[in-house]
Amino acid sequence: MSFLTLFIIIPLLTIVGILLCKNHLQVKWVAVVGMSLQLITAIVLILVFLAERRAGNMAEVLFVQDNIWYETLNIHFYIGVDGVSVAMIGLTALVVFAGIFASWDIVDLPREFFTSLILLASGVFGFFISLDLFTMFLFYELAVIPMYLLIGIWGSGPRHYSAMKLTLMLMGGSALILLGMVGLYVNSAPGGGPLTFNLIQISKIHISIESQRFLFPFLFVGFGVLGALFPFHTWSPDGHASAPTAVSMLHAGVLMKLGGYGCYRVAVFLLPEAAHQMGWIFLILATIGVIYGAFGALWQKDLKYINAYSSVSHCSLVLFAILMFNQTALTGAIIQMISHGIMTALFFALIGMIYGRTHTRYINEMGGLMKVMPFLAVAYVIAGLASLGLPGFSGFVAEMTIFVGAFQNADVFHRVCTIIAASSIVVTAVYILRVIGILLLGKIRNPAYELITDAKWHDKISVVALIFGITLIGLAPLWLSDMISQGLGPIMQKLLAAAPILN
Amino acid sequence: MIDFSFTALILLIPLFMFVVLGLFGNRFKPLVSGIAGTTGLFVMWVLSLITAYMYFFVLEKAVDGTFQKFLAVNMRWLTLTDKLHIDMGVLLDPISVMMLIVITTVSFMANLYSIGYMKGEKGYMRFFSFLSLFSFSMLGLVVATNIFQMYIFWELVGVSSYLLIGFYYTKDAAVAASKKAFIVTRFADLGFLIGILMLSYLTGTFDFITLTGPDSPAFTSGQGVWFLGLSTMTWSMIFIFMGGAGKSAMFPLHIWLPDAMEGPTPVSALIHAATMVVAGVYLVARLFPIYVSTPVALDVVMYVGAFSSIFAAIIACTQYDIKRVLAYSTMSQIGMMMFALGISGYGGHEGLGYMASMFHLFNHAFFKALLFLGAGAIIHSVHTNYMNEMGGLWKHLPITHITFLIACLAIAGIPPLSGFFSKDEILAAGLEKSTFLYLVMMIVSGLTAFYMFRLYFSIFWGKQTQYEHTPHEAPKTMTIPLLFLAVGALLTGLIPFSNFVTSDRLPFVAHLEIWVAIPAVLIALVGMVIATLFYRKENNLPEKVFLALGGFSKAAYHKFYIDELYLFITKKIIFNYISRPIAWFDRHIVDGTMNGISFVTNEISFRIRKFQSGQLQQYALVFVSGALFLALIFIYLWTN
Amino acid sequence: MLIMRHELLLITITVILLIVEIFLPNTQKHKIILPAILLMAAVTLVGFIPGTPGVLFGGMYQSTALTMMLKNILNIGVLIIFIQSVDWLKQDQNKEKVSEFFILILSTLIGMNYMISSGDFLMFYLGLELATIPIAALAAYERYKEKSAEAGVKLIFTSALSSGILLYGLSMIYGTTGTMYFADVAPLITGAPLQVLAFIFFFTGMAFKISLVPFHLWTADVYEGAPVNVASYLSVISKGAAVFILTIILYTVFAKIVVIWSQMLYIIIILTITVGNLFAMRQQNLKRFLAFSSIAQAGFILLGIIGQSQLGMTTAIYFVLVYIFSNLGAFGVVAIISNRTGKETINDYDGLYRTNPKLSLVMMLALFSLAGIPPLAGFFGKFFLFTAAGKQGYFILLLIALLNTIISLYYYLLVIKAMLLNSNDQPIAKFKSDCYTRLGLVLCVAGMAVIGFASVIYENIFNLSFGIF
Amino acid sequence: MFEGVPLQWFLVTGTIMFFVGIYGFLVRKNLITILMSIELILNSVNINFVAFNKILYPGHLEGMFFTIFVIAVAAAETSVAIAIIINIYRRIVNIDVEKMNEMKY
Repeated sequence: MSFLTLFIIIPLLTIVGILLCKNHLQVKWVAVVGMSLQLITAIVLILVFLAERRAGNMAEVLFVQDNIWYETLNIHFYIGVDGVSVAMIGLTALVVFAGIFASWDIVDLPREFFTSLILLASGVFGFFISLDLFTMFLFYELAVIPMYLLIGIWGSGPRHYSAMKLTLMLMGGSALILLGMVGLYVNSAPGGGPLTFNLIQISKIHISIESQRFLFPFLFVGFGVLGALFPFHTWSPDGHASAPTAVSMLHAGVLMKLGGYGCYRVAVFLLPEAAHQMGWIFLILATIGVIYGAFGALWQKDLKYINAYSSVSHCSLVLFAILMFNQTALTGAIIQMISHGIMTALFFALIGMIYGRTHTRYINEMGGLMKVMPFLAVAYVIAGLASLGLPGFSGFVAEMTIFVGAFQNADVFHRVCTIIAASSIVVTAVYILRVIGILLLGKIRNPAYELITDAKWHDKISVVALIFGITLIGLAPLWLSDMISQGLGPIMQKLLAAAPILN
Repeated sequence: MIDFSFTALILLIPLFMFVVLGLFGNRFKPLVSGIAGTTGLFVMWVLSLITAYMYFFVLEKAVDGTFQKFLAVNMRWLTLTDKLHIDMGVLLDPISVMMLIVITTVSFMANLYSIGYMKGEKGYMRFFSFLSLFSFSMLGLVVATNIFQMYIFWELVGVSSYLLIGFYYTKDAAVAASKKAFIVTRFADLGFLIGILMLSYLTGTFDFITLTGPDSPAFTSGQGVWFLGLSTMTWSMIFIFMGGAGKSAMFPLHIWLPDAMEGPTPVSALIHAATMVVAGVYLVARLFPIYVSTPVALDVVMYVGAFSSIFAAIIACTQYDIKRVLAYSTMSQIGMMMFALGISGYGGHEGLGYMASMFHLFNHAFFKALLFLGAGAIIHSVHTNYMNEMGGLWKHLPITHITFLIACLAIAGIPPLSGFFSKDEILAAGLEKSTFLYLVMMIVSGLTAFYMFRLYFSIFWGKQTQYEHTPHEAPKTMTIPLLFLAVGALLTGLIPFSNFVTSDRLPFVAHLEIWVAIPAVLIALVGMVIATLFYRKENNLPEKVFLALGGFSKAAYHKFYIDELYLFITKKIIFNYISRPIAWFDRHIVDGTMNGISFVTNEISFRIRKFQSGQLQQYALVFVSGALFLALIFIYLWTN
Repeated sequence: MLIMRHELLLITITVILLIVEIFLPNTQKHKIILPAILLMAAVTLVGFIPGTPGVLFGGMYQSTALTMMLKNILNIGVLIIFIQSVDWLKQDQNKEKVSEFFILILSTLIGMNYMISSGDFLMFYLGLELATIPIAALAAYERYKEKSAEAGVKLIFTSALSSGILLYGLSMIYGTTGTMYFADVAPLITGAPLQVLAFIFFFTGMAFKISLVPFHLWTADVYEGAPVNVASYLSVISKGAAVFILTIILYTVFAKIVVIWSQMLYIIIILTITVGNLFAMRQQNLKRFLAFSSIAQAGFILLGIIGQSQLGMTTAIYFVLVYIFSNLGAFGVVAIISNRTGKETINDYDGLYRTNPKLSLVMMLALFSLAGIPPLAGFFGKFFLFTAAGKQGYFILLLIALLNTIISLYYYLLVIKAMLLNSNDQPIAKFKSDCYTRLGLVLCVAGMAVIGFASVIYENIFNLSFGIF
Repeated sequence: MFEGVPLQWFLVTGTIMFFVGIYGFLVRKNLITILMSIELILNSVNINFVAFNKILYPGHLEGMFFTIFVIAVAAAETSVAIAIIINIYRRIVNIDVEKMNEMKY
């Protein structure tokens, strides 16, 4: 019984607790307690993991627990973590923790809200710890579905439309994933013997190139939909714009990472040859996405749209890095996921708080907020600087690792893609500073805003927690990047083994 | 071997000040935070002076008589590949130590000055915490042990400049200027980044000592022709120079510098005159051996430098905002430094240009900071930036007047003030390279003298302006820095610079080139005389000349319309013809496709509803025909 | 005699109910409800006692562990339906024909049981008819409603036609093989054109029961016209039974022409799923809605059958089990609401959550389970079906089916949207449902929640089922 | 008495009856006549069974039995159908099949 199961048990217990609650306040506090426990567990996990590694335990995955579930189908409840998933778990715990505080002001059906929020979180945790494709997929869908209710009930704007669109597109993605997973299962025992969903076992065997070529697009696109792969990203702007604060946070911060993680952990890891052969198609798409998202953000007026498009840009950068197939770039991809996760969560939290005070999200209706809400404004500036990749914040570490890694591919094609992608940092700077300039600086346009109050205590908690995360990674990235790049050992072996087969 | 690890403190003190003032600054009284920041910087200053002393005089030289180049502090920060890793540390060699002195001195002075200058401003402690942040980043930049650490602090410098320019964040002009400064330099930094990527890929290292060492991989690898007939290494060096040009406001990336004057004057003095803007020069100097190995790149540096120098000098003659005049003169002076680097060779007397450039950088820091602080004092007392609204201030502001005059003489290159010596070296080096560029530089120094004294006369003499409340001399905290820097401007020229800072760290004797010096001084004097005629007394000569030059002077007055060009490119092209179409495409094509799919599905489901007509017999018909249809297919399929 | 245990027990309680019915005065008819349910529960329980497999009537009737399990599954479903229909039966207009409901349902159930354990086409045919004709009467149960009568007509006539065609097919099978016993027919199936024709005619008969496209057109109308509980009975029990027997016959009797029927199923699956979904998208009346959704689900079930392997059969049966619980959950909610308020369209459900949170929660779970959303049983069912089909290499088919799941998710979400998202100025008033309904719904939810995680159920089914190879 | 009559004749007759029945089912409007055409279909089936049994497999009587059962079942079916038809006739004094389209789409 590995203590990883806590990551599923704690949320479920929290949900039970919430359902037993009498009034709104209790609900909130139960949620807070549960998620704080979750955060603590995550931190403990990171520390224990690092200790294990330092103690020289170089097993591919640690804290393994393997219970047989469906014997004849050979489906197991098989969980374990490597450096990458540990990092992602840490991210999730942090963002969920902040999200609870950010959604403190929910008045309509708070019980249902927090239940679905934590259900979503448990799905994400389960996804990251599971090493069996079946449970992985189960948790994946479990994480996606509550989105519909969260956006549909507590959202704003054209929330029904956005919720439906988001859910259907993501489910379309998961349909492709399911096809790919069944395909993997069917091909999982070329030498006879029982078929298996076990990710580690499948990674050990060699799947025939033909079936790889058939399955790779399904898996990559399937996860890519959630990873905002151009042109399947179009759910993201509407979804984010309509979602309530905490949901945008979790969604952009954590859920979109499921896509990138899946692309890396399932598509590329299990189908390396196909990845090598077909990677270039998706690399082009990802590169387009990076630039496209940035320019898209440049034109928007609505804060959430701006951030949604910048998320598209950053997440495409993740896919871009994954498709570079070398250790540095992959490490960068994972760091970028974490960094963007925290950063964009911070953004959405702040946007939510600002919206809650000014009741508009159109930047040119606001202005000079620095005067009236210094705390939020400064936090927003920090988030902005982090997002345009300023040293000292996580974004810089991630982007530089990605670019240096990507540049190690000697051929012109990858070089050009890298340079194009790198040029996005300028555009990012432009739109971030544009927003900061219009929104926070200058004079207060609307006299009504003179009376706005600054952040409340719960706002401050969530903001500070996230800023701490950004700066921690930004100032001392070494432990993180080492942890991650250790975790990337196996996939690198497969990719390197795959390369000569093709050349 | 002395342990220099205490140099780390030079970085950590301002960082500490930044954090403390930034987080808890608003708990203190404003004055307290100002004094705290200044004391911090004072300690830092003293430390760097000690460092310089120990480095140049106590530390024994290397076996070949060169100043040692070594890592005082170094620690792993991030591992990228097995070869490439980013370290944080302190690299000590002549130029970094020289820069330490420059930066700490100027920023200490600027801080001291600000205590008086910023009195009563809103966000006093914010200002001081930003100043500390800037000092931290700038120092980190100069002591960088590897090119990536340099890049990191490069960005930090950029952002602290952004924060300080936009200090008056309620002034739209300030906000716009800060944004412009950041974005333009950011664009340049993209070039820097690409250059770093290429360089690091070619050489497999970031480390300066390896890169610039005698057997650097940069000399051998990447020499093959890559693009436009230039080798990869050349291109990477050109890209890196792009970054330097951005920070140092070289043409055509200079447009942010004049606007940056929207910031508080001490900031302009510290960042946009003395320290940050010379980062580009420092970068080229830092990588000088590689530049020497790629002559084309070095020529680019030379021509860009020369052109920017004269370009800025011309504009400076036509501006009325005193800070803008100073800004353009800064640009012009930095152009000279770049030019000096560009013409320089490596080693011994070949490296005269290098030495001259560093020497000029050193001197320039003092007198330009002095000029800006003086201008600050003037603005502080008359509350205007425009020289045509001033005049006859000499009796109101005696100290400012004297120090300002000294600075003007120094920058004009009048012996025995500092500017004379370094400019002389530059011109001497230029003469060895090519006569044409030498002449250009002569014109520049003439123009320099002209516009500086135009400034001087129209501020302190010229017409007798009536001020609503009589201007008064600045407080002590402001005049002391002025005096100190004036002394600096008087004396620094006498330092035998070639004994300390040379391209190969090997001291050599550079003696005054008398045949270069005399014409230089003469042309400077000519410039001064003309300025005197024009502006000593109020008269209409300037207008005459201005009109006589017609279109040219008009263009110069409008800074040759570079800003307008940029505005056109960004606002018109990028926003309207790239960003907007993309946004449209996303909404209507990509999104439209998704909605279209759902629409089509709905439509189909609506069309086929008549199969469910509710007619029993129609159901039966479908039923039977379905059966027969299957029968047909499969019997057919089966039989063949 | 224990071999025929299930049937005999059912017959006994049917007879008991008949006798009791005779002696009950018209005003007292509703007193029969509780005993009927208890008897059914007892039968269901007894059914789980492991019995001895064996054959009767010279092989016309065969009982194996598999058939017993299938019958148990059906029993459970019927029991739940009984419990759910109490609220409806207690209404005035049904007062004096309460017992007919039980008797007719039970007789159809008997028919299905015989059909499942038939070893011979004659027995199969008898079971089929016995399972069909009373339902027509049930569909027309609410005499006072015109729709109900129309439903009865449509059902009885279409079923008559289909059984006629089926019989024609059987006659040709007889003609080509000279016997009606499954065991004897199987080896003699050679795939001669006449046999293919015969098979297709036979298949249409079954397709009618399972309501596969294009033999499905009666479904929606009958479901809409018939009382909700009868509709739910049609949609789960009779469909389930038909699936079971179809699977068995395909795997045993027609194993030799697997090539043909797998190709045929291929076409029919695509048709069924797509058409079912496309029609369901636009439905306003929830009964029609569920009718079309159940058509689509039937298409998914065939994915298991086309798997041809032990896995395939298992997944098909397993999915039917899951489907019974999910669909009954949905129908249960529709039933109670239409009984109490007479409202049956999706728009009426706007804002239901605000007034009746528990009911709409059950509805939501049921729909999610039908849509195959974890952690509900439906997810497992669908996933395994896909695995079975994928194992056989039908990836294109799988892709089409998967894309259809998106459409299905869309229309299930439409209902959920109505209940949870939409606001409504006069929503369905808050009402308190009786304990029977609650029990029924709780059973359904428990089933949906448990079946997925309790892998033992699946393993049992797997051990009992068989494949062609 | 049917000695020498070849099987084909019976089958042809049966087939014709079958399709006549189908045709009737599809085109006649009166529910009763539709019921009659169903009877035609079933009887064609009976003919097939009997003919097969008599000519091809005279050994044992499966076909015969089947026929008997079919007849019986048909009777039951018809009775239920007629009951429903009467029920409808009570309400709308009409048994035209085309009136039965209240529920559609």
